[in-house]
Amino acid sequence: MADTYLLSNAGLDALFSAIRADGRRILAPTDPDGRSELNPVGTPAEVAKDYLQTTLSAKAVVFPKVERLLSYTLAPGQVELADAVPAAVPTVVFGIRPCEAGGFQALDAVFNWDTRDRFFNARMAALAVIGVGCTRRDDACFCTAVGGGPGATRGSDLLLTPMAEGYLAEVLTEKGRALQALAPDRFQPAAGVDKAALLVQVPPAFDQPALTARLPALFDSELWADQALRCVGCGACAYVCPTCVCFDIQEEADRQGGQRLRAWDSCGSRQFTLHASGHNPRDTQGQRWRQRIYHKFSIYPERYGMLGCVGCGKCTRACPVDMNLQEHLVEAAQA
Amino acid sequence: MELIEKAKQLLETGAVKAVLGFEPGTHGGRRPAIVRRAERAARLVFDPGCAQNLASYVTRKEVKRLGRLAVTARPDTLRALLQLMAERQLREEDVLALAVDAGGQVVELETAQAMEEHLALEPKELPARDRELMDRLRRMTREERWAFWQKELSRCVKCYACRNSCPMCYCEHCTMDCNRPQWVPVPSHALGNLEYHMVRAMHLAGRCVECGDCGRACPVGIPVHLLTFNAEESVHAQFGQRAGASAKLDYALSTFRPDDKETFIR
Amino acid sequence: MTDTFEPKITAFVCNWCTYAGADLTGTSRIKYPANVRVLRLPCTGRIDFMLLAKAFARGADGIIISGCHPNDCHYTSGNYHARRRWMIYRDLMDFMGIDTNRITFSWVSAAEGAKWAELVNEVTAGIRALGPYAEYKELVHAGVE
Amino acid sequence: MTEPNIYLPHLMRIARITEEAPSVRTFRLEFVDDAAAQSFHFETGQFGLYSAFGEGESTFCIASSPTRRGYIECTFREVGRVTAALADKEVGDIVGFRGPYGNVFPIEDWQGKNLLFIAGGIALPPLRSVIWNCLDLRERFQDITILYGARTVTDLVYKHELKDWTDRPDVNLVCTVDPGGETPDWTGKVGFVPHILEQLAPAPADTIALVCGPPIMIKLTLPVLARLGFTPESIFTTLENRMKCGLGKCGRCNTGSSYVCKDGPVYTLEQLNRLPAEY
Repeated sequence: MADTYLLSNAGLDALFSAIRADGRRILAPTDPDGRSELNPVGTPAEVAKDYLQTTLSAKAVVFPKVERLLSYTLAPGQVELADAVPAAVPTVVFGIRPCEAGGFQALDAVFNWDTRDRFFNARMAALAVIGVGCTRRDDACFCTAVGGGPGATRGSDLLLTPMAEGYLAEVLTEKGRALQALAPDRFQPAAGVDKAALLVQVPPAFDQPALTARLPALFDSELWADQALRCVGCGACAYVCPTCVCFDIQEEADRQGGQRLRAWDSCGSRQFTLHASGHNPRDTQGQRWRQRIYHKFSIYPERYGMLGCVGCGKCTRACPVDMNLQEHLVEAAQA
Repeated sequence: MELIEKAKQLLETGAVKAVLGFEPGTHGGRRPAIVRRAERAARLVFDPGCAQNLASYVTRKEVKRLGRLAVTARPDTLRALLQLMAERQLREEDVLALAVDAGGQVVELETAQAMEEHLALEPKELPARDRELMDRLRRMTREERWAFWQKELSRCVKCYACRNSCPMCYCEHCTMDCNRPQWVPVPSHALGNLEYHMVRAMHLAGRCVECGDCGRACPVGIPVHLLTFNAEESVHAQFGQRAGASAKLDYALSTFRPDDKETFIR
Repeated sequence: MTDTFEPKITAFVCNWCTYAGADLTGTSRIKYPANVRVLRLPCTGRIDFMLLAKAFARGADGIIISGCHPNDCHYTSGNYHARRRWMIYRDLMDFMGIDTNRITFSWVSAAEGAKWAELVNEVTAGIRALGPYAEYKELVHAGVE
Repeated sequence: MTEPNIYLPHLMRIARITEEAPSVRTFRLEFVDDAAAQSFHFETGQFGLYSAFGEGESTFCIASSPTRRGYIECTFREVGRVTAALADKEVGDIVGFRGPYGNVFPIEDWQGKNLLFIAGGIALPPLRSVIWNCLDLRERFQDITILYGARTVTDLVYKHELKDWTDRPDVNLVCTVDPGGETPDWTGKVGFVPHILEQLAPAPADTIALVCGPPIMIKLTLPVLARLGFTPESIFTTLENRMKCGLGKCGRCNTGSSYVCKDGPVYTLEQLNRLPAEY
């Protein structure tokens, strides 16, 4: 069970100072020019006041959009390999929502399935997450349909729930306890606080277990092509998604040497599965859209015992043609 | 609503196989709707919130396959349809436009000529916000402009929402997807992003109808549309033609005049 | 540092006029700086704008594009097409903040060996004065974690 | 402290290059690092990612048999950026190799059975690994039949080995080329693989069929096997989907919930029948 405390606004100020004094950077939602994005901050005052979520997810902290896997130098008949070690900057991510915090587990499931991904793991080890529970939502949110909630603790090391003054603070993990230990006297005993009453209500939008159970039978349905007719096939949904883990490996080199880079990729793009021969197992946008849904709601549960979606709604907000995921899932659940 | 009636009638008579329009979306917004059955036409709306250029759908394989299309069109949509005809990507008989005339009436524009005439009443002007930012950028020193774009492009994740939303980006095999040679680096690092946006703007010079959908599509709010606007304005200023003005327009960069005037060649 | 700076200049030239002109510079024993690396293409019409971007990305501090004078193109109109392309591209580069002072366009005919030497001299001196194209070089490895 | 880098390839020196057919080559690769050579093990059916440094990685099966130690072989056709760069390599050059990845042909289970290999064109390499593996353990199996077809005589790969197999009394090799693909001195069959298979009419009892070829060949061959009485459990094939990691992470090789890089590339027809056709 989590240890629950009260953390005043001044206490949070002190915690920020202590984290920075501990040599860690703090990334938090800020709103430069009206955008909402994660940026380094020094104090809670720099954190955006009225944000719902950032546009991009926090996954970039542990799975950057471009990272080096290795490099090498070339000479005639010779190759000198140089291993790449990720620069894992000690980081605290503050203020992401419980949905997004839960996304790290979905990344972990793939990066560490059978073989362990050093790059992800090194960055993950250097990361602590201070989630902040939700006091409001929008139409894209559906966390409660996928096992989360506005106050869900999964993925957060420390979860803060905003109160009229200060926060209800739940210390959830070893990393959370280490954060607490940076400013121990700021965590005051809490008793009788009704956490649920502080949070926004999000009624479940659909019956996810039923949907997951239905998906195998829907594989050949026209539904996916119909839904995807509007889709323009860009990667916005995948790149803002806190759980989308698919990547590309690209080589960049000249005659003297080069590097092998890992970059975000998207199952929505035609090239993703295109064979050199020209054959493409997922040749239409409908097939690619289906893959996106099935990966998250069928393959993930089957292979990793969890969902590949946290219901944050970022994809819906980022989509240039409003491919509202929740709506499409509801439609599938009723198909 | 008049548009709904028109859409129903077009679908019922079989005059078109689908109507490209708008429907209410998330957060009270408007989103593209591809209506194939008359009974589904009731959800169509057409108001100032309907910002997208639906011409981007008419070249998509899955939409083309449906048959003749009616496209709910704002002026930029008409320009894009005409430009697609000029580039032999769209046949006049495969599309009709549903536009709103000065009196607020929905009109069917069945020919390129009708579209051209409709457009002649609507002078092309950039939205004030874009105009201001363009002017501000041009007043900057070169170094400031570099810093501006480097900061903006550093957010690019190469999701290609800008490309895929563009009515003129219809190529089956985009330069970005070409790897022999690898013209533009795939990853969205600084060089990859700069080169991508440079190529995109150059490939749209003389073809951009200045609808701004690329900028609207960008999930991280990069004003990428200003790059293609600039290229298009450069074509207009120097060669006196505008993309989308007519269904019979030579591509500015595959033609020339012996007396083209420049100021920099030595 | 700048006094030891030797600019790297990439010249994209057409086969029929400027390349022959540069050749004439050599056979006429006219000296010009060795900073320029000449890349011969069939025609200025073939010089894709991406080649310029690639030259900067590979470390060029300056670029020369040169071909046949108007009306003298071996392929009739390649240079006219190229001229249009550069008129647009130069505007775009400037709008993106790329230093157009580092790119020189010229017409050099097969008979203009002296003009070629003069051009290379001036461009080399100009780029030397501008210094290395640090902004662009910094870009090359930026954004990889 | 840090974990090993699973994306780091072994360096391999090209020991031999065999020109098999137009734009098809076989590389024999030896580990540059002796320790890596010593600890390296694979089983037949597995694949790897081969690097042409400067261009990237490409996925091919290991075409040699695990019974032949000290090297691995791969056979590839020049079709894209990486394979073109590999094709430019010469003996002594260095390439990269990551692997072995994927599952294996369960040859342990096939003791005492007849083996029927059916391959088309450039898809012989994955079966060649099994063929040599089984020939090196010849006494464990009953009849071994190989039906191999290509468009033309020049397109047949492993020509010297086809000759070996022809000469061996314990192998029944049937080669065929598509009509029009024969040369005047061609002594093999002329006709498409499914037709020749029909003529050959191998008995299904105690027989394992291994089928590898272009999609159209597989599509037309499977019904013939079914007509002959082969059960879906007795028919094996290998899938090749586009891959970047080979480790079940990059997300593109799956067909349904089955990842070709982890659960494959070897599948029985019975398994494939339960998967969506995303290959």
